[in-house]
Amino acid sequence: MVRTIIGRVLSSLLVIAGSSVLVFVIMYLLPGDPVDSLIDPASATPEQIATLRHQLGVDQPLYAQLADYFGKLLRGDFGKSLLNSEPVLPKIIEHFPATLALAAASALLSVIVGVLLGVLSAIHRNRPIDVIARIVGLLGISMPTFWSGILLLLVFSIHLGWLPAMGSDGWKTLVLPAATLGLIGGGFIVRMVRNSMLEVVNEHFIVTLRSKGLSERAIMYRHALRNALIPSVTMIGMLVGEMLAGAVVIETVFSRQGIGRIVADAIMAKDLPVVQGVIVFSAIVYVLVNLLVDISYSYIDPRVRRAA
Amino acid sequence: MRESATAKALLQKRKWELPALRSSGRRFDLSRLFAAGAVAVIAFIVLCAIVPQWIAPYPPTEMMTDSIMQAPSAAHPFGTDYFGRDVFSLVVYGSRDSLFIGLMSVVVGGLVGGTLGALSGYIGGRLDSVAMRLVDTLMTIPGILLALAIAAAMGPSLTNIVLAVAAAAIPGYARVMRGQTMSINGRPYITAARSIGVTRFGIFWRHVLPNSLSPLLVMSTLGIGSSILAGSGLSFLGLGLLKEIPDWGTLLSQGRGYLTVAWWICTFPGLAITLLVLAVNIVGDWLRDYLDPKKKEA
Amino acid sequence: MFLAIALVLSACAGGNGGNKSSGASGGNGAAGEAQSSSAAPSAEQAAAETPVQGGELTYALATSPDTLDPARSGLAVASRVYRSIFDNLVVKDANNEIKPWLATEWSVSDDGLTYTFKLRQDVKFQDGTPFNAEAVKFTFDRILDPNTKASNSASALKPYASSEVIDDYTIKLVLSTPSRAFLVNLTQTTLGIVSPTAVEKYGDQFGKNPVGTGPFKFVGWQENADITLERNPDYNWGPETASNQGAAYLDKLVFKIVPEEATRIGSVQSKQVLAAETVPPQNIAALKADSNFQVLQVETGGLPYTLFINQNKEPWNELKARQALQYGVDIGSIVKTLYLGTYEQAWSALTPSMFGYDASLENSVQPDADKANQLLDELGWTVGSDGIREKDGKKLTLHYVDGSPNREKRNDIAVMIQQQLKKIGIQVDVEITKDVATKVFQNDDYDIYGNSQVNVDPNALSQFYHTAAPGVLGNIAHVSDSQLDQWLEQAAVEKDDTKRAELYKNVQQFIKDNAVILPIYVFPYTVAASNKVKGLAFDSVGYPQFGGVYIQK
Amino acid sequence: MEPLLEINRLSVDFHTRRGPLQALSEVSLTIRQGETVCLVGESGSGKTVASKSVMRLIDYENGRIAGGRIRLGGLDLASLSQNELRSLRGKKMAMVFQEPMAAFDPVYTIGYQIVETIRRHDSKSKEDAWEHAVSLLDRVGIPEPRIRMKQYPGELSGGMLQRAMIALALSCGPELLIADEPTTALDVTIQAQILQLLQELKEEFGMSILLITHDLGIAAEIADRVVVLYAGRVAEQAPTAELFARPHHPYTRGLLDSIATLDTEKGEKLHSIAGSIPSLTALPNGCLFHPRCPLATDKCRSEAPPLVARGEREWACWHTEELLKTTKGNKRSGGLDAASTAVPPDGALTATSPSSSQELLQVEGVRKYYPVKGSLPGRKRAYIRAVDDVSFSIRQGETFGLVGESGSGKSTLGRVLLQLEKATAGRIRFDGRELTDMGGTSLRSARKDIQMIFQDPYGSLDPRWNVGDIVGEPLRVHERLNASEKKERVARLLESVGLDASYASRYPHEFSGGQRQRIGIARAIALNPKFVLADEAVSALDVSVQAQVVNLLQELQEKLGLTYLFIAHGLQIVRHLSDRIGVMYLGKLVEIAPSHELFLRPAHPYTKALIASVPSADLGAKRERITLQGEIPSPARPPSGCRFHTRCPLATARCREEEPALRAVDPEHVVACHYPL
Repeated sequence: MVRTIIGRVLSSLLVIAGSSVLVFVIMYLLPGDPVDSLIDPASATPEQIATLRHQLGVDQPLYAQLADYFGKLLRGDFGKSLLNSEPVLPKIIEHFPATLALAAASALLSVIVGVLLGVLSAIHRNRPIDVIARIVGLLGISMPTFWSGILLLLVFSIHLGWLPAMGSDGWKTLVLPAATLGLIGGGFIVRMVRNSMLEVVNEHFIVTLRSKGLSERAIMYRHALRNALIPSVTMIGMLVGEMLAGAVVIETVFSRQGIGRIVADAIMAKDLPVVQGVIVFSAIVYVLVNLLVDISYSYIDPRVRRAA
Repeated sequence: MRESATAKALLQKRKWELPALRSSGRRFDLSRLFAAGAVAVIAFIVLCAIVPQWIAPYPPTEMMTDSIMQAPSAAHPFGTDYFGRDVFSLVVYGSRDSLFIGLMSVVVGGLVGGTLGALSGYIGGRLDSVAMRLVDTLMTIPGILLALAIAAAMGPSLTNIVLAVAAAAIPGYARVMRGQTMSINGRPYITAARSIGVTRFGIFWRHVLPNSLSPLLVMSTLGIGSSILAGSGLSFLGLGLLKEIPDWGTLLSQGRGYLTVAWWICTFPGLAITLLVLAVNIVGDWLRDYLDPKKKEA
Repeated sequence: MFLAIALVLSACAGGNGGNKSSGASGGNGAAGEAQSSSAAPSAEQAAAETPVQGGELTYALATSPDTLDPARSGLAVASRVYRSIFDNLVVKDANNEIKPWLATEWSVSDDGLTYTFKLRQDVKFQDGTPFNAEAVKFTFDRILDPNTKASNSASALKPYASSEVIDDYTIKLVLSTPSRAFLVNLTQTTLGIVSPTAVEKYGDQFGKNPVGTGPFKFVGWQENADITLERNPDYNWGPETASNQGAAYLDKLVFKIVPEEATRIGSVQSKQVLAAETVPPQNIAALKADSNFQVLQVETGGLPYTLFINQNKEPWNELKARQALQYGVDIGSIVKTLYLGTYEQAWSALTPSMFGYDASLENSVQPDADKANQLLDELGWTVGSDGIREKDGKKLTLHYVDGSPNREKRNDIAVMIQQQLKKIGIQVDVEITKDVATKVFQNDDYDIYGNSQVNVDPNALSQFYHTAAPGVLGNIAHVSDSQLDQWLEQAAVEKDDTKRAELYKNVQQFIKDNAVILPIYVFPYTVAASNKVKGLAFDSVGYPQFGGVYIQK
Repeated sequence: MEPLLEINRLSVDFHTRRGPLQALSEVSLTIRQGETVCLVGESGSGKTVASKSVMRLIDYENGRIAGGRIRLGGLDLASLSQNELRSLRGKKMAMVFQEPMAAFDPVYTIGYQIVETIRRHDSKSKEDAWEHAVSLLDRVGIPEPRIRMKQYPGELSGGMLQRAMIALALSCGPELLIADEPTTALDVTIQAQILQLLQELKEEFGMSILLITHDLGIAAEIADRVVVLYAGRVAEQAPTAELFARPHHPYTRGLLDSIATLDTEKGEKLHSIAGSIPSLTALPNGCLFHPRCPLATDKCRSEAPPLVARGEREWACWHTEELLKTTKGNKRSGGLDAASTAVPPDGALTATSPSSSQELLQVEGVRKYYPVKGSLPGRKRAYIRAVDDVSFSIRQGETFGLVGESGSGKSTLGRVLLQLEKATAGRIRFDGRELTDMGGTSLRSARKDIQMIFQDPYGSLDPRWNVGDIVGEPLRVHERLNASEKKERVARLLESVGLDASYASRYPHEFSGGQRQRIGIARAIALNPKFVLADEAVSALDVSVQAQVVNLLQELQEKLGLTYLFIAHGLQIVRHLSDRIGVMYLGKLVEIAPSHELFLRPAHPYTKALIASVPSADLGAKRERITLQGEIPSPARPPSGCRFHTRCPLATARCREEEPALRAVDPEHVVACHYPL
């Protein structure tokens, strides 16, 4: 077990390094350069621009920048924003909680709704409830996030005035974004749980359970559900990815704080250190979560535990 | 669960013995009804994409500046937008690029990812571990960010958006294809082929590949939907297409500012996207069940 | 206030003209006279009533400031915030006259190269340190220092060379060349006076901890969420242009950052904030109609949104071709359609409020497809089978470059022009790019590109229309005419205002006659606010002045 | 004596998309207190359905009882509600399933699942229930029951799980125990243990057992009465002894004759029933068996025979009299040979006696080790020794049988011989050439002479290829043939394995197991190989079909002068086919001998035990059982010394330390044991 974990951690580090290099290169290839957003090329003289570029070090060749960046990174220095020489790491740490809250809330929402509907629709296959659940599930993954977000916003904060339209302070501001994002996650989970439930119900041991005289309720909720849910644990890892991605859009729609918005802005502004920082950071988070998921998985699922 | 080969064979036999055992029941199965509807929807949208001029009442770019933001009416079933363009016609014509984005990015992503996965799954060894690290790497970067970066890097042209979205989808395809290739590679008929003396490539090409494709197929179908969504996401973040005839994502994200004053401008493109994605997802699900040997008997 | 929306853009920082915060008090800029289009009281009325002390104003911004360091900021949204934190040496009033602020009096040497200022002695920075000549010298020299990474402030300060502290409260500023614009430029927010001690203390993080002498002091900045300022109780040195020279009425001033239009407007409508800036045209009507809200609009001075026709490119180097565009594009209907009557159509290279604006140009050009066609025919461009004109097998295409995102619906303008010009057989290839800087300023790869600039002095014209010195960007149309150059050079130094005005009128006339540009619209900075908000006024550049704001119970 | 279970003219339908499907029609049987009744039939006979109908589990599989009655101790099960049934299931009647691995919920401990059952039916405290469960596990012979209680199904071996399953079934002291193929998935030795256990428990708990099996041997072993099902109908039922002595139904007769018993002569054709059991979707008219029946007449084709009862017996056949006439005292007369597959007369076959000429395949000290996953590099690697130092040789034209329980390494050895896996050590010489140091092209061409027939007729054919391409693949690879030539060759191959040439255009899933296996064989012989490895080639097939395939293999060997390596766990078959047999245990070859010799005078205790565990349909000779204790240890940690000592009744200290070498007890017979019997 320990052995496997060590292995995973090592490869994870590799992965993280890899992703940051990748992003670095992509960002390096972005046309134009950060200076444009600092200074008005129409009025600035070439000299001004040149000096500025030099100060920012963006006139160095790729390998030089790369080396420099990783040198710093190893020392835990994520660098400073090109726009306002703000250190990146504190910036991320400042904004991450908001994103985390959003991700957590929506994950929770999607898990609760998803599992509930998934199970119901599997048990009542082809009954009305099943139809509803499946449609909800499909809608969840079929609507453009920003659209559903704005719709919710119009209804609940502008027309009904129940919830705040924007901000990231207090649970109230969390409701709408989480709901929007949860819709996606929920969609995935409904479908997944439904499918794995239907598979489990075909397993042989279900017959055994019936032959023991257990009630259908006991069979479904005590045995089938548990078997069906174990695989969905792995979904959590995937979900985190989804949520981080979703945050990019949602945080803009509901003008919440968060790393999603930072990185979106940074990409547009070619603020390389920030983009880098966020991606490396979210990569770490992603890898960490998945590592935890895998480990916990091997505890939840006796089969895996034995294999490990 | 591990099962002895004999056991497997016996299980097989049980299914053989009674096809009915796994049938989904006397109640009429809805997923077929769904699928039928979905296919119809897709068919219509494809029709729109191919011969919009047969369906659209107005040329999509015609600006009736004296009748802007008209609510839906007989003349303009979906109303008119802030240029005075007929929204219905726009949606009809817009289907083209939306479909294109959906399909092409799946094709590209599927090809690249699929090949990568298949090779690393079949050849294994160092190649495999390298490829998989690469995939893991891509995986850690939220797809939309990758797409965002790429789109930002290359500018919002149709091809670039396709590439951006495709790139984000590659890891998924690679993973699935790899897994599938590996499991197929373990099948007895592969051993059989080897025992006959078929070359490594021959086995890959004639046996492994053909048998590995169905999950990829399913995933691609579902992928069409997510690609279209990703595309519209890019439009929202200001990296969308800006062509004379806008795609649905662009229509939606541009119209969203008018939601309170002229809801129809973005609602109909939005519905179009949702409907299409819904449809491909349904077809995808159906396809999966249909191709899944476990559910075959159903 | 092109800046205003510049912000919208700056979110994506394509780095184009929009980022210029070279806002300075504009021509006969109606200081404080916000054209309140609802029953809401204008600044004057507000002054009449007795203001309420205390309270908190929440104000939704369309984008996030980059930094609150005047020297470094590139964005108008930043100015809009730190306008309340920093004061300038001088201020410009409604009649274009320069009035004292932190400086009580000043003199200019005859050669126009040295300016000597006497400073107020009762001013303290918000960190308690005293304001004095050293502080002024520090502020300006800091801008010259490359390590400051100064951006627009540098251009605003030109041609400042050095300064010399005569005594604690007297300072002499030395220019490298004379400039009519220098004194005016000293009113620009980017040249606000900063606290030396604070700068020492925070280094390059000063932008996150700004300290000045203004009516509000900085409290905190949650990125992408809000910026909080609080009342500076000691303040009593407001300029005469301000409705309230003393300490502000508000206890707290909170700027919320809400980029998404629907959300921003929604947050006002749902009363989550008291005011929101840059209201999109389509929402204005509804808000005006709603008695709970007021819509304030203030016109901004400078160069209107203008499409520059690139004279380096065939066939647009030919006058007739450019005139064909002039007649082919129905600007009136564009402005009407897109802005629903909330924006004014622009007629000249300058906005109406600018010094030297030539009102005679208004309605001087009317769309006329026949004329346009005729002109193109004369040039030998004949209509081809697909309705697009051709000449020697070459199609007549117009490469229209615009920045993204769709700030002030500028992309939509492109779309409409595309359709309009199609009618006269020109195929418009619209290219929307994030990276205007490279495309336009480096690669010169465009036939038409639109830009605007908020400015205070018609001298701004020289940047765009004077034959460009090698390496200097900005003359987007690549117009080059000795007569034009001469007029601009004279005007830059001309002491007599009437003469100066004449020169600028010639310039505008020339630009119109030679179809150098297509002026499109004049941008009004628009604020929607709850009726409870009183006394919201705007300075000569249209930056909101919060000192006089109070919230009615 | 009052019958416990009484099934009366039971008919069961299943609902499918294609409409209702009759799985059982008019099945009747009774089980008395303390009686063991065997329900015998091939796949598709509906025996599993019958068992599930008793439990009314079919209700959950869209099945319903279309007619007839099921009475259990006076209760009419057919009419009870699911709720009432639930209180009976597990209490009055309990069930043991075929696939122990799949029958337990993998995510709960064994203990939990047993306790769950007990507490469902008996109001016992958790503690009492737990203790009861422990005692049950102990009773069914599971060592360290308290530890097992806390383990998960995945952590136990198949045999252990099946015991646990039985414990579970017994947990509430049912009156009726239904066992559906309880031993099919298990090794012979384990099988024997389980059967013995069942019998003991029956006495002890005074229950009745309904045992479903396809193996007449098992039936003969433990049944009081046997019911033979065919395509959902009762063909015949009778007390075991009578049934085996004088079958009244040609099908029963066919089944009995199909079995290769331990004393059928090598080379002698096995009797076999032509064709295969019809699919429920396409049942023939009249007597369901007529298409395969040698005695079939027009009457059979038109009219279904009724079930006639006489005394203890029932049967459904128009021609029982003729059948009985053909049955003289001795069991096997040529009486039904008309039905057996087209084979040249025995005479020709006897020619294939082991021509002790030159050796075709020589195996020297072959080892195959698999590194244990996850062992840290640096530290001494752990290995699974699947094959450990095996040496033997196969002679031209002979059939060499290789037997052993699963885990003995026999299949691995097979794959290594064919170079499908590289040997860790040792040399393999084929026809004078070293296979072991061949590679790439030379190996590929060498494969022409070495072919393989696979165990799993479902998995070994590419589902997306049609039969023509599958059979033609070897030709495509090794011979340049144009389309028509190839077509021609394929057609001939198909015919030579008794398939219609027109099948070439069809796909594997359209065929029955036996037919698929024939396709596999056709592929194997396509290149006229010298040597064919048949790995469990028939173990997945039904008895009657098995016989067909075995005959086919012999016929081909005769025709093509093939040399076989026949790997199987079914001893009878191996015995029947092989000239010489090697017995493997834990990666070691423990005994090699000519087959009759091996079975008459096994020298190794393991061999002896294996033979003893084979249930025999031959009632005459009930062998004394020395069923082996325990199970085969893990090849990762093989026991010291003689690997068999842990289970060997005769093991001594020496066996524990010293590893016995193969030595000859007589020229043809070698054994690796310190104390050969």
